[in-house]
Amino acid sequence: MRTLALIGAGAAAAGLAAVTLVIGPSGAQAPAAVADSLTAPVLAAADTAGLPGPRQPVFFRHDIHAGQFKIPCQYCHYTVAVSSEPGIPSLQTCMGCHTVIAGTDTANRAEIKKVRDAWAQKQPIAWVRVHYLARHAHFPHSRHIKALGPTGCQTCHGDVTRMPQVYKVNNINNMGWCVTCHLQRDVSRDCAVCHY
Amino acid sequence: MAVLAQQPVITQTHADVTRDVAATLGAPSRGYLLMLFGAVGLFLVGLLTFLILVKDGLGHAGYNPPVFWSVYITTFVFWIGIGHAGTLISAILYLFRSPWRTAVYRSTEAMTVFAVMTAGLFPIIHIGRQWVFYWLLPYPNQRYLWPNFKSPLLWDVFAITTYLTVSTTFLVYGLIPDVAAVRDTVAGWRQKIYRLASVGWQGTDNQWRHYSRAYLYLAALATPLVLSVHSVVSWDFASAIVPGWHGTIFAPYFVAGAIYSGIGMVLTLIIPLRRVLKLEHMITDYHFDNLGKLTLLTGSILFYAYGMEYFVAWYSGNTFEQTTFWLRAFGPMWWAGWTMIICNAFVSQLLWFRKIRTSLTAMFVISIFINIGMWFERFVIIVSSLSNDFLPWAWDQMNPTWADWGILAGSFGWFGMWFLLFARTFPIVAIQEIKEMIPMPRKRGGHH
Amino acid sequence: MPALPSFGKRKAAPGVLAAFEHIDAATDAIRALRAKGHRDLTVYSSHPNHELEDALETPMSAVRLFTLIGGLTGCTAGFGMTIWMNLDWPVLVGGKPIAAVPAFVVIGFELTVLLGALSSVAGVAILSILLRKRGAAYHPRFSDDRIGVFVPASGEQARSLEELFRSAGAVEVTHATA
Amino acid sequence: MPHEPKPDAVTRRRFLTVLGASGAGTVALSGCSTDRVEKLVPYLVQSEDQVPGLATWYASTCTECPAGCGLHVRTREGRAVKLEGNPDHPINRGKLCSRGQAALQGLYNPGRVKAPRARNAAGALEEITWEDAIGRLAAKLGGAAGKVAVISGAGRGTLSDLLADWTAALGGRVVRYQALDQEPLRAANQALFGRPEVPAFDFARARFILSFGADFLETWLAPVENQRGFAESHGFNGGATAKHVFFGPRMSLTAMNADEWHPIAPGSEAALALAIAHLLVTEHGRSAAGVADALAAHTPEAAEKESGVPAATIRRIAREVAEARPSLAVAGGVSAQHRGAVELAAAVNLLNYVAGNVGETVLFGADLDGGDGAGALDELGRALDAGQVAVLLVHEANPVYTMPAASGFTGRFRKAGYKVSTSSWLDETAAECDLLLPNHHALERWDDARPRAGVHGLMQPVMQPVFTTMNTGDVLLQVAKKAGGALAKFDAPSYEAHLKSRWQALAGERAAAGGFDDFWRAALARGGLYGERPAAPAVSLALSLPVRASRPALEGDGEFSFVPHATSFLYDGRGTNKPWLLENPDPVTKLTWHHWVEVHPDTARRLDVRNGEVVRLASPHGAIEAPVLVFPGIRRDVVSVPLGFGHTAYGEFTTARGANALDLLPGPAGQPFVPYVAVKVSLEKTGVFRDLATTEGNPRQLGRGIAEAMPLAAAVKGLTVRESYELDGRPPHEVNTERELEAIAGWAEGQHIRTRRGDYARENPQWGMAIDLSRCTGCSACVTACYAENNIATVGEADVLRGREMTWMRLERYWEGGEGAPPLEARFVPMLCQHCGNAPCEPVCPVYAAYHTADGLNGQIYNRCVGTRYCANNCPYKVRYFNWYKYSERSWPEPLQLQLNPDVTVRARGVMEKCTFCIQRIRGAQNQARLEGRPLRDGEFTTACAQACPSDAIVFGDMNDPGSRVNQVKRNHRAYHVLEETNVRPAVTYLAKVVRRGEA
Repeated sequence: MRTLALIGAGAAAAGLAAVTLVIGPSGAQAPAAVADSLTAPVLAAADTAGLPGPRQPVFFRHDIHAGQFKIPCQYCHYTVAVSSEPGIPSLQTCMGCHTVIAGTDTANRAEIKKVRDAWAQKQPIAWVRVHYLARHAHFPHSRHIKALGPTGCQTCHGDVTRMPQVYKVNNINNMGWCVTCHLQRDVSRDCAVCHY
Repeated sequence: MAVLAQQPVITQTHADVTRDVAATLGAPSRGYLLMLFGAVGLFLVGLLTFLILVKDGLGHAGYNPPVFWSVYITTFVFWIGIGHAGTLISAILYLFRSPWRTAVYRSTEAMTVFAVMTAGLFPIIHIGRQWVFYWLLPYPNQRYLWPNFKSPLLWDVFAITTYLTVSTTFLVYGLIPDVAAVRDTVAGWRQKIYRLASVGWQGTDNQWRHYSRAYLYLAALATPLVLSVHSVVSWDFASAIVPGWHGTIFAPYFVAGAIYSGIGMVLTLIIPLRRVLKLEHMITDYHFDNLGKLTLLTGSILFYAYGMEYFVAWYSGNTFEQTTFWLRAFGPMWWAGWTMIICNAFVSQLLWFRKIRTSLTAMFVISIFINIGMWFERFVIIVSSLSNDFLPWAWDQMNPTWADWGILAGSFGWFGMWFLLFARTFPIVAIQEIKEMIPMPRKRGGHH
Repeated sequence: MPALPSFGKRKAAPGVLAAFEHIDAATDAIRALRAKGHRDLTVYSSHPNHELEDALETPMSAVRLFTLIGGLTGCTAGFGMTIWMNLDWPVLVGGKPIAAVPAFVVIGFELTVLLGALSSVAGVAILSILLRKRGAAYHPRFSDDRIGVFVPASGEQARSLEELFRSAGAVEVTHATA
Repeated sequence: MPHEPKPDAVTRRRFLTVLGASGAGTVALSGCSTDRVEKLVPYLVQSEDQVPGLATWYASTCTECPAGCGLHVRTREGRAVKLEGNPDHPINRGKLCSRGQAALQGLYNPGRVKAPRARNAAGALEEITWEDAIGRLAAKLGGAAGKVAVISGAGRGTLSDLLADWTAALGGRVVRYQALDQEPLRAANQALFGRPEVPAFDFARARFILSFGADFLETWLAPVENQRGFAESHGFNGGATAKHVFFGPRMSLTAMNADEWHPIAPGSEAALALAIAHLLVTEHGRSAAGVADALAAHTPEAAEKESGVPAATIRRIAREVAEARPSLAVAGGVSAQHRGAVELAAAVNLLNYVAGNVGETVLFGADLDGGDGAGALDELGRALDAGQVAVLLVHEANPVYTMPAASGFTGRFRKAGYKVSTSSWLDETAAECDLLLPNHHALERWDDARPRAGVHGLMQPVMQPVFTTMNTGDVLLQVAKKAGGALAKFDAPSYEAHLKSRWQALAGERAAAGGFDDFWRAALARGGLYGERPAAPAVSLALSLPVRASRPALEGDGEFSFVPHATSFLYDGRGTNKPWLLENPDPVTKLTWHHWVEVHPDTARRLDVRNGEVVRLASPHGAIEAPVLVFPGIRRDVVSVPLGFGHTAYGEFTTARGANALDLLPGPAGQPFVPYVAVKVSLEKTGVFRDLATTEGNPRQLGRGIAEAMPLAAAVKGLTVRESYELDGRPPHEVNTERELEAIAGWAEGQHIRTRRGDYARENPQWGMAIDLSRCTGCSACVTACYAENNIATVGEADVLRGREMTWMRLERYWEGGEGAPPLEARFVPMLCQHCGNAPCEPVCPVYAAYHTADGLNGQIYNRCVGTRYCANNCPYKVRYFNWYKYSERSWPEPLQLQLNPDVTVRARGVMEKCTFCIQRIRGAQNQARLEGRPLRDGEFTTACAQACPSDAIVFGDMNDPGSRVNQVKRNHRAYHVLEETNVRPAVTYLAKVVRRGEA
């Protein structure tokens, strides 16, 4: 049976009120390991041109966050296990750590500053979409995470932990690519599993 | 002429044949050019209509659900039907060694090829997303998807492409020796072209040996093909469950109709052509007499089929069939139903009289009736059956729009354009086969 | 004498080319030549002619083999493709069996005809055009109303052949030289 | 290939970006363009109750009519996308009518007032800021003490109370005006029982239902509640069922669901009611304390003279009423609201009293909501004439449209010094006003409703307002703050706070344990506070009016009595701005998008008018033109026109939609209600034709057994449809012979074995549906639900005329009888994709776009479809619909597209579409079950149509699950398949209707 939400205002906020300011979780929740940030290559925003994948408004380093600091994917992509959508972290989530962490070198300090400014101006960051699944194909992330495990993301998105800037590893719109996987795992390839 | 009417060709020498036929390839007359421009004009109308359909969707055409197929499929079947006379005359009559085919088979074959070419456009025109028509072809793709070979439409795809290829081959193959003959009569750049087209044909004993054999086999293969193609088209309907479509009689019924309509179109074409190209002494009323008989035969088969449809509807006791056929004759579309019966079943019966068969005017008029009647036959079968099928609540009548007429006109333009161009460029009468029928001169005189 | 389109290298062979107006004259000449042991005749005619074939005793064409093989290939391809494609990704439609062979008969038949026809034509192309005798002399009227006979020969032999042709009733005899 | 509606308008873009955050996207078209830069804009702060990609449900209350049904609102990424009934709510119990569901299209309606507006010097309404707007109103009020008036159509609730106090503080008065009010009923009860109230009517308990013109399944009181009850008592459940007899000149939807329809002369209802009461007393020994002599005169013979119903029939009906206890008689509704409406209501309640229904099925003390009636409006009119109104505020009412022009209300309205409207839409009244203060839509605001004693419904904002509107409650408070003075006492910081304070009082009364917060949260979760219906007080008869039964005279010397009717979709005309309600064919006439005038076939023949021929109706008060609909369900001497058309404002969808039937009518003229049946009209041809956009093909079944029915006798015996035919001595319609069936079965089995490959070899559910025609009333709520759930395009009048409507689920209405012997009877059958086991549409598709899924669905893969339309030709049920144009681009003008369901692909031009058994719901439930590692439970989800059906006629489930409800229903003896002889093995089973003709 459906669960009923209580506070209509809440929904309102969810809808468009990207303006209500609430102090997010304290930095304590963030992984503390700030130790050797030298392991990941130091790259300035300017370098991103040379990297594969679209250039993002903020040079967010998956290789540092997910790779070096081993922050689990679901810490930010919080709905991936429960919903068809992975969920893009709210700015609040970023600030959870970055109220405390200001960066270690000029390059990433500059980027983190962008985040803090955005938070100050209550302006969400408009990320450039990397993976765009054609809308006539329905892909419930939750079930795939359930089947492939919490690190199953890599099956489709590639080893993000090594990507300074995320790019498309597989053409997720190649139906054949999906079908191959379904065949290997002997799960249904009925058309109406994805197309409806 | 009546005296000579029993012979295939009026006696003349081989040299005359070459000369006369080559003469048809001379400079075009004004009348010819007018006809050609007319055809191109109509084609452009059709093209424009098609572009509009692609831009906005099929809504412009006169579809009123439950009538999901109407003028386009009608015209498709119409042209496929036209495309049957050619192969019938050139292949089947060849096997029967029927002497009268010789003079006319080249033109009918050409007509076949262009008619099928025209028909081939319609499956693309009529679908909702024309730009993905190729999904009907079994080509390997990244989706691992194949088309559905259980669908009569796939059968169509194969039947029509095969038919188009084979009849084109047949036409071109038959042309080679004649092109060679033309090559040897003309000079300059035209000779260069014909030389290439004649792929080194010399008429040596060895070439003739293989050529004639293969021609026989082609005829043998084309014969079942011509019968199969319209059967397959008829199964588009017969294998559906729509009352008025779902009949075992359909295959023979459609084939007969196809040949009937084909010959109708042959007459419509060669009667003027004969005059324009001055071929009176090769295409004589001996030919028209025989074409007339063939028309009478197929027309009578249709007559029988119409009667049989109604009989079966009544005899089956199937309420759906009965309603459909009752409405076909007395429903909102009675006019179409009766047009088809009069033009096909009744008009064809006039051909019992030799006088009519040998009167060009009469034959021409009748041929026009046949063309109209056969178009309406398909229209009636498709539209009136769909208009009132199983569920009364969903019944509705369709009413055609400019988009329907535009495409119809365009198809005639497209067909005419190709046929006219062909008639000017290639021998419209089979030189070498005519020669075959004229005994060669002998120094000792007499025939052996 | 117009040059014919040449496929590959082509050098004119020396020989005698006779043109006949009368069919019986031509057949007489051919019979006489064959009696004298001439085998590699090239006979031109504007259309196939039984009397010439009789005189030349031409053997049955090998084209039929092409037709047969083409047809069989088409038939197998037709059924093979349809059945395999249906089993490759089974999709249930209308409660029919996945591999519903009766529905595939049409495809099988059409491909039989298609490949059969195409291979026969290919056969003719190979046998009569690509493998044709090279170098025989030709005259445009052969495609019109004359029958031509060409015999490769030279010198004395050529003169005696001319005799033979003239006596048989050739309307014209020419000597082709290399 | 895909047609993304261009994100041009601002609101649209705002939504897209937010949706981007969820990645779900709003409009998912079948297509595969992926090369486009799309932005992902995350939330600044993640809200606690929204999970992108999952629906969030809120409880709320419907405000589309005074019934006050409970709602569950489905929201996705902060947009309301679907309305369903609240199962906890006592009135509608989880069901919802078409009008309620279409409220969404009111919310996203392009015709809404997007911001406050004021009339400028040029006389045009220009947008202003809220601050300015409130300032202006406050200023006006400053000088208008004692000269303020309010017309409010709002149901009772905190707001109406606030409005009353607020106005009182200004020395003004509030007129509570609702168009289709129950004034006559209230007045009659006052006269009969001394209780000026509308009682509750319990259709569920009634064993015999008499309706004297009351369209209780359409607009009368609470249609959804009535329909639930009606299905309970009248739907076949093994034993005896209630019989329903309808008296009225026109066959309304309610009459179509009657076992007997008596086309009586307009106005003669009272005579019949009294005659039956008379017989109950004289022949069936019902006590008649003090009424015997009042009834004495009203013999059946007298009634026959008045109504034309044979006395014998009246006697029979009286006997049947006497045998059935309790019974229920109801009267009223537009088509019976004539000058004698009060007497009629009195007569019928007298009948109820005599039959002993009062306290049984007629329950007083329920205190159903109602307005002050048109009389009060008239009074206000006089004040306006006298120039005693300086500021006139109109709230949730449209009197300029709903009062007959002849009443002269509009003229009086204009006399008000300063006219203010809070309407959310630019309707006729708003267009007359000087200041527009657009209210939030009910789904955007805090509010509550008190439709009847014990029922308190709550409304909460389920999303951000689409436009810059403001809750009228807040407007009142802010104006109070600004104006001060007498209004100073209204000092609540916001209307939300005010509302809470009121509910605190409620909590106090109920001594809610756990404090107010728990009470409040619980109330929000349940959608309100639902107390027990107060025990019906014993009422005693206090006959204070002469029992009259004379037919009221109709003005004018026209040939035809004019009997307008209100349709279940348009109600008083407030539905006319919603494409769903316009394209979803009217349940009775099956017409769409335009109005019509109903003429009996014989009359039409006599006057030589045909369908679509525009005629001119003229009464002493005015004239209108309308196209003729030849309609067998009406008396020969009566013509009928639907209300709700002929708007002069109210948004783009309402323009050019016929004429307003009220233009023919007089004003109340002293009576407390608008007399809808008051004139005779003349009918003359204009020679003009206007095609009727009908969805009806051939309304006769031609013996094809599509909508089957069997007599009660046969049903009680447990006979099958076929046996019942033989019982009737009628031949069964064509079906296969036993041997044929045998052969088919054997062959089919052989085929089936050879289909077990790949996914089809696995264990899968087999989805199926069962529809009980004895419960279906044809109300078409399922159709609207389908439109809402499946993003079905509305194609517009032009394409409906070409038969291109997209109703995945349609209600076919077949006529039975009529000509002579068997009386006219309507049969409804909901027709949707039957998901055949041997589907004819599947094998003909060249690209497998139509195919059979492993779980027994007839799948339609839009993005694979090339549009050959062969499947539609081969579908015997004709339930496949084709996108002839780019409907996806034109049928949701800004901002309607915000309603689209993100779980369902919007179909592109050139593809075929059809019912999918709500596959998105199936997949959703399967995903959830899999995440929770459990099997799917029967009934844990259902299709949109089944969910909406107010009579619970539709059951959906897994046919492979022996315990499933659908399986049980399918085993019913009344079960049959439509077009069974085609052997397509439908997954949809119908249960034959049960009819009670003549004697029962």
